[in-house]
Amino acid sequence: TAKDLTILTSVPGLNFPFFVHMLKAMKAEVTAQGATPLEADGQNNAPKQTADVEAGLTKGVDGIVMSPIDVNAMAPALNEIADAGVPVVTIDRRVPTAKNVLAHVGADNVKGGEAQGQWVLDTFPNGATIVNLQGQPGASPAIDRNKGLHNVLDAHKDKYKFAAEQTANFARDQGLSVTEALLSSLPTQPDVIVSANDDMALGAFEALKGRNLQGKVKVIGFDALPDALASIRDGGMAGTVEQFPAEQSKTAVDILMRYIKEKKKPDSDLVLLTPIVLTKQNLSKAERLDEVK
Amino acid sequence: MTASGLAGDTHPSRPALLSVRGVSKRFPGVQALSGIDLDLGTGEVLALLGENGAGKSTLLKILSGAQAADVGTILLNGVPYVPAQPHEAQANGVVTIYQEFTLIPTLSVAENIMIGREPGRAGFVHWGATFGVAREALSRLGLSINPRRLVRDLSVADQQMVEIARALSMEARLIIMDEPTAALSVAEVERLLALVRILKGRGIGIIYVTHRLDEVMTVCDRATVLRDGRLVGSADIATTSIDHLIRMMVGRDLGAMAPVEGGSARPGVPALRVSRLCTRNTADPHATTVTDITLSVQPGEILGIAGLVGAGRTELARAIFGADSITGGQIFVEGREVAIRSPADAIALGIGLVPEDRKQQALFLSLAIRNNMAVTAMGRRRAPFDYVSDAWERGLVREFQKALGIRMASPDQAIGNLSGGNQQKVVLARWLALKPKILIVDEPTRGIDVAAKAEVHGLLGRLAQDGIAVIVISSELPEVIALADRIVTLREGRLTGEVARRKATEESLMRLMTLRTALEPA
Amino acid sequence: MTSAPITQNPDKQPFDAFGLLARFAPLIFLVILMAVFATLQPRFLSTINLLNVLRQISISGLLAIGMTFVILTAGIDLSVGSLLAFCGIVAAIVAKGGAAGNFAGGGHGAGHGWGLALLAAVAVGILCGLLQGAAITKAKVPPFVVTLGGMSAFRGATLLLANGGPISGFDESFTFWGQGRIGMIPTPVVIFIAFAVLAHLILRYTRFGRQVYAVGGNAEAARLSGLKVPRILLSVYVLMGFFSGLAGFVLAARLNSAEAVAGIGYELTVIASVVIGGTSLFGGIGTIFGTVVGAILIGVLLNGLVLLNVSSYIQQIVIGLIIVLAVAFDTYAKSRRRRA
Amino acid sequence: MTSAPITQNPDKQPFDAFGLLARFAPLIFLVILMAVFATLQPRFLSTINLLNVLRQISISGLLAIGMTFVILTAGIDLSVGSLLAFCGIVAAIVAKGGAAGNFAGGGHGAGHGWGLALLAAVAVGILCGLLQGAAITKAKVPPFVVTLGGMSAFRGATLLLANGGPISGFDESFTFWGQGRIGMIPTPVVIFIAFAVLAHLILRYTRFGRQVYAVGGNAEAARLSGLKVPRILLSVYVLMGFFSGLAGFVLAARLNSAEAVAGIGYELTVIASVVIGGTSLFGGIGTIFGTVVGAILIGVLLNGLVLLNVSSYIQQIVIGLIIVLAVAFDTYAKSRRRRA
Ligand SMILES: Nc1ncnc2c1ncn2[C@@H]1O[C@H](COP(=O)(O)OP(=O)(O)OP(=O)(O)O)[C@@H](O)[C@H]1O
Ligand SMILES: Nc1ncnc2c1ncn2[C@@H]1O[C@H](COP(=O)(O)OP(=O)(O)OP(=O)(O)O)[C@@H](O)[C@H]1O
Ligand SMILES: [Mg+2]
Ligand SMILES: [Mg+2]
Repeated sequence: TAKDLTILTSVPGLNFPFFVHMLKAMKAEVTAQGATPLEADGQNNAPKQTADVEAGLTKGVDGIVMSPIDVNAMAPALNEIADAGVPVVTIDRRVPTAKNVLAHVGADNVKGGEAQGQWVLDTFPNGATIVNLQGQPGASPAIDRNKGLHNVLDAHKDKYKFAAEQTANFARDQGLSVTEALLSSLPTQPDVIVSANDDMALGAFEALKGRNLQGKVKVIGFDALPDALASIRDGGMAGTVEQFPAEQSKTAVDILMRYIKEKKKPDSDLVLLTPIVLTKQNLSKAERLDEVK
Repeated sequence: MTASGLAGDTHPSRPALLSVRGVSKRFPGVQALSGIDLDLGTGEVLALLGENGAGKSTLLKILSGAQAADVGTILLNGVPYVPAQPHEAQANGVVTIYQEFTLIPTLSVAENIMIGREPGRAGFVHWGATFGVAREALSRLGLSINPRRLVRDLSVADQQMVEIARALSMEARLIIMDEPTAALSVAEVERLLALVRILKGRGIGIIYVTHRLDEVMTVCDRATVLRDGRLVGSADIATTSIDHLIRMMVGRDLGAMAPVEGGSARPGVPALRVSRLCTRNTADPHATTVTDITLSVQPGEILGIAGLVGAGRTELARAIFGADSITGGQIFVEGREVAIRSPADAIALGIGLVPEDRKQQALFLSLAIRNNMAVTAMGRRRAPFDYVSDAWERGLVREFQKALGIRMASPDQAIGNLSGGNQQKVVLARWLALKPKILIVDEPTRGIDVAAKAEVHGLLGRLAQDGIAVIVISSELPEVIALADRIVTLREGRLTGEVARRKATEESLMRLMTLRTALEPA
Repeated sequence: MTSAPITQNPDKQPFDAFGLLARFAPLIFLVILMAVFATLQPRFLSTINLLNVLRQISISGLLAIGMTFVILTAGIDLSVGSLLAFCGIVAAIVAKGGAAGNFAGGGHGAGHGWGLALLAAVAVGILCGLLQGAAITKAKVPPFVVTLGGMSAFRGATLLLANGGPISGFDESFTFWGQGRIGMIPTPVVIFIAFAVLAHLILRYTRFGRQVYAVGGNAEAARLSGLKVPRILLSVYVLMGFFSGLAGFVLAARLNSAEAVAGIGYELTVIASVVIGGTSLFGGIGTIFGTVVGAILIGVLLNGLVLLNVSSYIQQIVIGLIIVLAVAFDTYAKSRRRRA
Repeated sequence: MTSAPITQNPDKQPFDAFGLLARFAPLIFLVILMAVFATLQPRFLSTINLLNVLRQISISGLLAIGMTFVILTAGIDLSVGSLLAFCGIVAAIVAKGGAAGNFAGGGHGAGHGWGLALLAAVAVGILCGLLQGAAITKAKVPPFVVTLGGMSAFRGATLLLANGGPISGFDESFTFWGQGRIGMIPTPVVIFIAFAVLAHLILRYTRFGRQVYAVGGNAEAARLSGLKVPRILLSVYVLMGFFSGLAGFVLAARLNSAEAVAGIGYELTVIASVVIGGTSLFGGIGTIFGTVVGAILIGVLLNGLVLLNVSSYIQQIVIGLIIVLAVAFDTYAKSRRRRA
């Protein structure tokens, strides 16, 4: 009777292609398991995502898979879910204080940032000047990815210098314009541009192309979007960070459905996928390679 | 100057209330006032006279705290008086009726009357008392306006009466009235003047600005005349004449409202004919509507429309012009039935309308004089890419500046900086520039000085001689009588009579305007 | 006709169906919308869901009350979202005893009670409102520009203060103001309704309220009528600051967390509530009642479409269309009345 | 005194320093700001950087040109960001021959040239502008509400059309319009300047332009002067749609990618450019020249602060303050002139 089951699938905001992909994967898995997805877009706004959860509970959903906008701000909503006795699995960002979360499936953003930092160490063993394109100020992925990057590179402050750290608000057009401004103002060219998402990285790469610096300045992004994969394949961007969002989604839905149908708790309430840096060499590990034409 | 009193002397029997010394005010390009002295005693009514742009309103605004003088001193009851804002003037008992309305259109009549001093306790308004006091203030003026109505739904005349009611209901020592009667008709003017006499009896000082000199002769004690921002002189009313006042204002003799060498109706098809026209009031279902109006105007004829405030004259004009929709009847232009759905349609048929409410319905306050004047005529101009040049606009302004005596610094000046009368002339020019076949003017000389009024009258006469059909709506009966070849009267939206020019007297018109039974349409 | 014209017969007016329709058009539209949702999804009308909707709108609703005052004066305040975040962070810092004592579950040693936190949030809100009001009335910079600047500046200040991250984990006496209930009614709803009633009374029955309408109806006429226009304008922005502070506090309590990125994009939602409720952006016309209806309408829309499982892309299309439709209905009803 | 009063001496006016200051206040402020940046960071004044600034503002600048027309009529358009994204996606789909032929590097088999893509983008923009204009003029819904609805609805439609993801990888004849140069001037800058000049000529020297001012100055007086107010309003929103379409195309060309999430938040930047340039939100006052200066001011601010490597939190504070300061300077200069 999985037919009658409804699962709330909630993501922080569909204005980021990353979550579009994640939601698609959740819905596909829910449908594949014979249940009905109830999709919700948090529109980057914690009260809105809370409202979505409440609407889902009103509707009487049987389970919830959600990627919380903010781990702290979504705690009360998770408590409401707990009070209603509905099982929930979280993805991507973990809410440590929440009771009754069946499991968390994720690839930590801090870990992803650290992977970027490690890649810089490996690629430039003799040190490098770095431009850091940060995400939207105050947004938790922006904070975490930045933190990861600094965790690694701050240990080698003598060799690795941040020539500039500027936000481009996760947006491609701002990635482009901020990079343009930096390229014309920095006394020396940077060796590498580390970007907190692929959109900004792709924008930065267009700026490099405009000044014939492609290849001379390396660009690494985050999220492994198809556009970025294509760019890497064609010798554009140097790399990106893969967090396996579809894998996360599938696993999360799987855990939830197994619990609902068979009352079987997962072996572990924490499933962590290790984010990896994708480059031209290991591009085949990319989850969304098939979307690249 | 041959003024019968020295400028600035006060009637010996009256204690001094206000004393102005050496007040000057400059605007960019204009010295609006230079070195004005003025005195006013308690219980005195002082007429402040002058042509359009002479500086009357500017002086009054300085007294009311709306604008600051550049130099000069003012004493009120012997104490220096420098109001920085209107509320300070009011706190000193100086109350002003401004030339341009200062009502809040979105609030009720009662709130407008009581604004800032609503009865109540602890900041809470006592609504019952507010409406009561307001109704009382209105009825003292003999008005039956519902105090709950929104001001924006009132006719211009009613709005003016609300302004007056507000001022008269305040605790005042000095009341300043800037053209309070410009939008009123005979009956309201009478009531206002009666009230002025009562206030005077209570020892309140009044400064009274008007272009209607007969009013000056009936209520004022003294007149002070300004010209180009300077004091020309003063005169005791008891010992002066209208002609003398005019001479002081314009510096030459001027025949009082002489009949215009007008119009001779040309035979043949009427330029405009309306048959059984009906309208419904769009803003207020309870207000008068126009019912079953049939009339016609020949080319070259000036048709006057007389009526009391709220008789529906404005409604009729707006309906013909397509500004409001009609609910019945037909309109014929040069014998052809036409469908007029918008002012644009009317203009295309050669009809023009000078509306009565200058500020709301005619002026583009943010734009220059030349833009304001050219707004209709540019529709007729044919040029590649619809090119409109500044030079062409300025030329237009210069053409009418002379013809109408418009006083301004430059055609590029914002129209909001012109004096009220000069604004009205610009609006008139806008329509003259279009050379219409039928021109409807609603209160065409509202706020226009005597000299210019004569010019406007002459102009309308010449238009008629050129074969244009002119419809004149005016609350000043002498004006209608002087201008029109034929006069129709309205009451409560219905035609009540028709008089040929030579037979019309103010009395006969008044009788028709207040007539109870409507005439059957011809 | 020989009867006196109706104008002569003031006060008493006949029953006016179109007048009622015009007056309550937004409410009627809301009822219709709710009926549609209820038909398609019966759970929509459950008490718990309706209370949820009210709780969801209570934060932006508080802002909308303040915004009604602002817009009635023909002003606007784009900074509400940023100011809300700023005040929320301030409340959190006071409650936790410093930004350093960050993140969930931190020790409460140096922290203060919710009372002081609320006070601090509201005080900061009022101060910021005062600043913006002064720029508007003294430097005569248009409200749109001042509050656009404020929107950016307050957000920057918030991020600086919070050092980017959120501050979470308050004690229960604090979170009660966002998560608790009084009787069966959620606390934020109680706060929202109480302030809505109060604001209604102020606007309708006090001299200050009437002056707000007067200034919005025609500022120059109000000045010439002897009103102290700058003081009234200033008060309105101070009031908006107060509501931003209060809303920031309640939001922090509700989420048990104050975030530097809270309230982004709120300005449009809040202004939309006010405008859908029939308040004119050109000032002088509008009511708190309308604003409350407008806020509920937006809340109902968001909630109902999720309940109906409408895809989120289509949701955005539907929301856009219904907002326009609601106001078109209002306009139509009012024009019918004119014509009647 | 027998000398003719000054009023009788029209046209010719003495040299008026305060008049000039008032007229060019935003420009003067811009020059001061640039001088400050140039002192702190000499590279700021390099040709390449200045061209960068111009290129960065060219997209929002195109929107600001259209927005100037809209605001001059006392209207507003909040939907520009969404519409820009919509038109960009449309252009991309046409260029790539279908949304299915998604993503980078795809075969161009079924695609069309940039000409058809541009045509499609502009046509869609005009159509959407027409729709919004019709809702404003026929249904008499206020522009704020209509375009707020449009903002939501067009975004939903864009996401639906693009199915969430971006469409990238155009051929060079397409990207030329965003990335190329004509002489040494980047193509988007050439487009922006060309349309700014054209719009200036239209507003300043054609009947339509003057009618726009008249309608914004006093809509009722305009109607009574025989202007076809609804038609003029409609044209203005159609024009805005045209510019949204054009800007969407140029942005896609510039990024070599059309994204469904492009242009979020643009409405405020664009309106800010117009208002900083001295255009009144109440209509009737403003120029294209002012708008261009306003757009450049914002661009210079963003660029300069990045060059100075100011932390992003402080950047937001500085930007907010400078926007207010710029307009305060303008207001002050104008009031000086009045007093002179
Ligand atoms: N705000 C202003 N800016 C510039 N010039 C002004 C301003 N106000 C008035 N003026 C000018 O000052 C002069 C005097 O104007 P004022 O309004 O006092 O005339 P007035 O005597 O009241 O005329 P009217 O009889 O037409 O009302 C006029 O030339 C007018 O153009
Ligand atoms: N713009 C308007 N909106 C609403 N009601 C109006 C408007 N203009 C006039 N009225 C109402 O319509 C009725 C007819 O007024 P109208 O202005 O036509 O009379 P009138 O004869 O021109 O008198 P006057 O102009 O001197 O007031 C009045 O009761 C008035 O209150
Ligand atoms: Mg005057
Ligand atoms: Mg009239």
